[in-house]
Amino acid sequence: MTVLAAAAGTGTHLGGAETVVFWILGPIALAGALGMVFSRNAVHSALWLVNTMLCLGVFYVVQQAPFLGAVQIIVYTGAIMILFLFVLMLVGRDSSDSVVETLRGQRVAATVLGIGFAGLVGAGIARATTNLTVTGLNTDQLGGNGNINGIARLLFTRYLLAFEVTSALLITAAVGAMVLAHIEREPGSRRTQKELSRARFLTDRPQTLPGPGVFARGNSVAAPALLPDGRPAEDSLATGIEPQEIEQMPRPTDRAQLGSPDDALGTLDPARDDSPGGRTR
Amino acid sequence: MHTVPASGLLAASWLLIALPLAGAAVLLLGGRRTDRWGHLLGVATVAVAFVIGLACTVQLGGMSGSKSVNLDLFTFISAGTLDVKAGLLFDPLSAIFVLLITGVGSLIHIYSVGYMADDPGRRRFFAYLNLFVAAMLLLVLGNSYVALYVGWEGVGLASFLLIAFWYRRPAAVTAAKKAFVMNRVGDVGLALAIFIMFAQLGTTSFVGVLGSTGALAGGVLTALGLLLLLGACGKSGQFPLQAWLPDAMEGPTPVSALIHAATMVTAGVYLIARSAPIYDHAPAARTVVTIIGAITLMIGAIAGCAYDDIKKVLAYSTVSQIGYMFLAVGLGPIGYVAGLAHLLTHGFFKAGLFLGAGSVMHAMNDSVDMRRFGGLWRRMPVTFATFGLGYLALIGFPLLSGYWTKDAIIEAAFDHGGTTGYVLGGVGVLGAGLTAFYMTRLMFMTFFGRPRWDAGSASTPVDPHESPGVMTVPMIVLAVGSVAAGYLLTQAFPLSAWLSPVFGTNKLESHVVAPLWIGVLVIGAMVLGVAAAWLFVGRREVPVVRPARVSPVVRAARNALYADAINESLFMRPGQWLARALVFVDNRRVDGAVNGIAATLGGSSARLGRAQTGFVRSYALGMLGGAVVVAGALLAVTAG
Amino acid sequence: MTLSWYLVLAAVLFTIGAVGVLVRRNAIVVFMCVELMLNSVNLTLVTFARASGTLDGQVIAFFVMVVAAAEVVVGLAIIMSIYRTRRSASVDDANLLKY
Amino acid sequence: MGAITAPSLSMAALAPFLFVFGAAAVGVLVEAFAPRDVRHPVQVGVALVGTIGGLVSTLLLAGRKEVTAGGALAVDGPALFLEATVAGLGALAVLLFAERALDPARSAFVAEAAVPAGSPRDAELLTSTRVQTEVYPLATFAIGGMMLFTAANDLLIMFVALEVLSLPLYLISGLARRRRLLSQEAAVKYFLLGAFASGFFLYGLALVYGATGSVRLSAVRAAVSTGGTGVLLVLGLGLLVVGLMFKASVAPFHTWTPDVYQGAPTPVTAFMAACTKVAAFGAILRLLYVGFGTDAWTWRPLIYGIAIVSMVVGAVLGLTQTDLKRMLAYSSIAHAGFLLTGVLGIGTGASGTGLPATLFYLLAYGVTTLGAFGVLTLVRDGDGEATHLSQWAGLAQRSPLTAAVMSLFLLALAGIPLTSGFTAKFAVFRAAIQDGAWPLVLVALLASAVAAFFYLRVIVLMYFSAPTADGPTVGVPGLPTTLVLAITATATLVLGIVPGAVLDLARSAAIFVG
Repeated sequence: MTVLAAAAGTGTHLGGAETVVFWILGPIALAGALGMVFSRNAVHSALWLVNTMLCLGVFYVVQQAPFLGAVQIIVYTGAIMILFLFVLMLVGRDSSDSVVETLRGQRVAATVLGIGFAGLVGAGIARATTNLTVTGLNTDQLGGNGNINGIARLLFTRYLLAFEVTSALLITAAVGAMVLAHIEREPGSRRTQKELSRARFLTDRPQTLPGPGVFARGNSVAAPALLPDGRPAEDSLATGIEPQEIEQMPRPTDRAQLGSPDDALGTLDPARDDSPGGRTR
Repeated sequence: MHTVPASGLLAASWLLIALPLAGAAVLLLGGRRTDRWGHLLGVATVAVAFVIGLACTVQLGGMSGSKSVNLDLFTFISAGTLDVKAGLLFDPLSAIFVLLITGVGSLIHIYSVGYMADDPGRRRFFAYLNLFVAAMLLLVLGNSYVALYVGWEGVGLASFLLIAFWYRRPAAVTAAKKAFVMNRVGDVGLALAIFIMFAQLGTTSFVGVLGSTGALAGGVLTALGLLLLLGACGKSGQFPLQAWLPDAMEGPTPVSALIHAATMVTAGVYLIARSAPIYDHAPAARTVVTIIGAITLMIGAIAGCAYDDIKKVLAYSTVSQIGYMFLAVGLGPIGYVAGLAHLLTHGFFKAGLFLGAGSVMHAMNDSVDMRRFGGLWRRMPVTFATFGLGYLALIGFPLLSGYWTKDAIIEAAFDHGGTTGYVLGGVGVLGAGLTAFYMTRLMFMTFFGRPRWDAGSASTPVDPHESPGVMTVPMIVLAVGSVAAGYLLTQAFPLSAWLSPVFGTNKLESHVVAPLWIGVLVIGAMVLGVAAAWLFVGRREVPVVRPARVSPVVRAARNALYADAINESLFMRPGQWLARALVFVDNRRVDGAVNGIAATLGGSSARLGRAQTGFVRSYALGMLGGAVVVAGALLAVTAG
Repeated sequence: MTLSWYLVLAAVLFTIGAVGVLVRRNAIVVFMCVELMLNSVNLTLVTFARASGTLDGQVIAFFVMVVAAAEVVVGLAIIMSIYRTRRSASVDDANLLKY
Repeated sequence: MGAITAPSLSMAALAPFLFVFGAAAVGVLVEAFAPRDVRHPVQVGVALVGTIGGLVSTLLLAGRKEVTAGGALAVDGPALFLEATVAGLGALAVLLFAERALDPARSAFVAEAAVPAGSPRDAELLTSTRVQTEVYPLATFAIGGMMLFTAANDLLIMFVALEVLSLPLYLISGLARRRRLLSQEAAVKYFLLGAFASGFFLYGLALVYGATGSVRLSAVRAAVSTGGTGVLLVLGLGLLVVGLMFKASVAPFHTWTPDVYQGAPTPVTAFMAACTKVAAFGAILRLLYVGFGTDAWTWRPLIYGIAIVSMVVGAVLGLTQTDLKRMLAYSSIAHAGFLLTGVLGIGTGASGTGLPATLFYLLAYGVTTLGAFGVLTLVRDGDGEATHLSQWAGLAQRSPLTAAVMSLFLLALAGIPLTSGFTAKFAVFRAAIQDGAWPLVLVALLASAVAAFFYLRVIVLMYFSAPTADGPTVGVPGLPTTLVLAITATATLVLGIVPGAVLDLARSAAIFVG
């Protein structure tokens, strides 16, 4: 830490090393942000955002906030963004936005306002801080024993109340997620393991059910698995979720299809494959 | 202004408001249980209020010293400099209004028992009427502008409810909305005036405001005067906010009589008379009052000539007569008493006229078209007699009420002096002539001539008949009032003496034009008006008997074609054009303005509403736009 | 180079996030754009903490992360619940309430 | 390094929060451990104990002036007044939540939020007696957040409180039992826009921190009074205002309001309309008066402008609404504008009467609007609440009492004398006039004249229209709703006829501690 703290310059101008780091990572962060906005695929967006967040994490470390940098990378990028990805996968990876903007003038207006906002705020901040002197955090402020102790000290003194109240927030989040996701069974409706296996072996299909999305183009829980011949496997559907009509992706037409799974598994194009037995061609 | 605390019966003057209010509450909350006796309760509360008011007035008359009795009820708002005490002020000015409201109110309540006998909503009707009386009493009894405003809004609300009473008629609902909107425009003026008083003086009590008018700058006083005038114009149907009043005749006729003739529309006159000290210091505002009064007077009188709807004619007549009152109170000290006296007598005869009109409508299956009347005097002698007396009083027939009070106003107008005085006086005389014309026309079309009504349908045959006693008795009482009130108020028990504690005594020693001449002038105008009406309306209906000896002029005039040609070219055409133009302006421009505003608001509402697209992204766009504007505005403010 | 470059970068990132909210239709991506806005705020806070030599900015940034985490949980739960009903994560499809 | 010395926490000053947050935490435990059939009554009881305890302890604190919790929490007149208002209104809202007699489905809240709307299981659960009882702890958390929002002496606390009050609201606005699709849509919209707005708030916080090196309002005040408002501070102020105006549903940041008010379960709408408004204005007042009060001329033109926009948008757009909930939402936007006229009456050196007037207005408006939405829950047809205007035609003939109570609330919202609305409007307009803002008051009067029109339209419809044959029924409310309506109607009248005591209270409360 102390090395980093020392590396960060004080005064108006910053050290050369930091300048290099900024001019390398700054554009990358910017590219990540733009990539997030412009990717049609939501998963790509998430990954672009991860990219930006990682850059920001480095910036934190450079700017005398090693703890925050670590939290940014471990918690923000590592945990929160993975949560996003989970949900994206749940919703369906291929739910990409259409390129056509349906609201008239929305993009133009958004761009104009964005430029206006960035112009006003960015220019205002730039003007107000061009001669900003960097005081820098001294060892004492860092708590003597480093950044973490300093933050902890503030957390339990000056920001104690905020810290305590945050607990309400976390409880709310937990309760909220449970309310919206947890289906409570009627008491007594839950069958025992024994009853369940007995019931299963009484059916024609004692083996496990196929998972959703197996061999399918979509991998959402709502997408049924496809049998090798392309029919949806009815018993692969999750309970409690309405089955989703998967929109078939257009068949790839360029060379990427060679050797792609479709060659082995047959086509999904119903025009060419309407007999249940297999390929017509 | 010096007030004394209330004592004796005056300490119970809050009962005046509480009684009708309680009546309204019982009737509204009691529901159908009160259907059988509700109307009687309604009548009783107002009648008792009248008795109390009378007793209070007698006590006030007997008091020596200050005649302004203050009764503090409770502290309405008290927070720092904001101090509003709810209280009543009983002084000679409010006393006469109390008597008018409760007196005429009682009569109209009694009349309504008969008039609304067959209406399933009679209980509701009486509840609203009681509510109105309570609000109106609060308006004239409150001891501060805020209390007045409370009553002001209350009468507006009650009037709205009553105009829309027959809510199944679209016209009634439209009229109610129109009345409400135009009243609100006026109310904005009154509210602003009250806020200015607060900002400048920290109080709105009459004692506080009127006692310290000298401390205010001239500009503020003029602004106050004009804003109060705006409020008064809205409530009293004065130019340019007069258009709602004729439309308000869609309500039941007793409502027209009580609210839109005798009481509520005079609230504007009360407001200006009450604020006399403000206008004393704001001559510009005062001049505007007279101008408004004069303009309205003419508009009302001319438009009154053009309608065939009996209630609309009476409504325009009301507009015109209130124009007289505004003219009078705008003249300053010399006019106050004249204006208020006319207000009182007008309350009598106009209420009587409306009740008479209601009686006619009652007889004619609710028709209001005078072209379908005719010859009714034979069928409805009592109505005819009372209506006739009211008519004579209104046109200023010598020695009847209108004669005394209207003369006084015209006299005061001439006494104003200078060119202005002559112009105002001239307008007054002209108005008197027009009044005589349109009222005579109304009389001829309704009561004389040959019956013109249809047979009606089999189930509801038109069979004009006299109204029941419960309706005719109030009409008779009002007719007596129409005959006698003028003499009593100007000669026997002069109102000027009674009101002198409020307005002081203004005895003019010399007149610009001798009263005698004014009397002659007014009577002359009246006779001309009646004659013209006879010539153009009355004559056609009566069988023309050609006398042996006539002058060439008359002979020419009697030649039907010739006369018609002359009539049309010289009198009727221009008259009709003028009237039509005015009615057009009234209906199109003023209504147009109101409708236009409504349409603009509705249109912009719908258009703006499209921005609420339901798309989150549009909303976010709006927020980002707002943020840019906020940031930009703040930066601009600090930079600039 | 001066410290204001960090701040300008943060402002630009914030704006990109805000514009992203306006142009993207997938509710989850919209929400990610909001996260980008919060991240740029954190960069601003950390930079100001360094400039002023107070640790408060870092503590506040820490709080922002905690709050953002809670918000993410609630937000994703809400988006999921509407997704399960509508089979669509597009914000434009949530368009029954308007005018 | 030395040991940490914990900051002094005045437990007495924190008592209201302990009550409310404690009740919320207990509620979560009840959810985990209590058997299902007793959960509903127990949750209602816990929530009521918490909110009423909060109210009582706030009232007991009256007159206290201090800054505690290391300077993060202000205990002063405005904070206590608004905390008590929020707690009281919150208790009433909890009562509305608890109503089970009206709907044949037994509650306004969904039985199982996790079951997708429209699925067979959902239809099965529609008439179940089960209720997602988590709404009570969630609402209690929101109430705690709102109370904290008004007492935050520190922008960070303000932000955390903002989130504490918002997150539960996002959740519970999506939990309607009927028309779940609309309800969920409302939740998504509210959430996305709310997160967007809190991003702005946070950026503003960062910029203020950058300008002053602290987020304490006292430090901001010191910086503003010594150095004036620099560019960073101005931008920070602007962005903070954006975030707060969003919560207060002031135009142009109002767009979520109609949609969310319409979609959310009506008791929740009542809760949001009443309590969120109070809390948001509490924060606005504190930010502007305490933080930036010494440089009022910076923000006055801005507030002036958005007050006008808000009043006009609310009044004009309300005219063409055909849904009562939406209409009341636009009314809420217009009222936000009226409230801002009161905020403007800061006077020189904060000597104006704007603060007490605004406090009083918030109380009066909260009570009235809560009552109005409460009445909406009574009128129902087969598909839940009948909120379309045409369904209210001739209501007075079906249920005179309901129509009368609704008329009272509408008249109060329109500002007709002898109702609380008149007194409140009077107070704020007067404050603005005294500060020379008479053009604003003129606009406000015109806007209220326009707005009066749409309130009156409902009254006309109720009294002067023939009821439709297949019109809605007016449910007989159970004890909770009856209690709420009785209290709110009485308060609306009392605050209109004898408001003196409460105005005095507001005036004596109207002193901020730095």
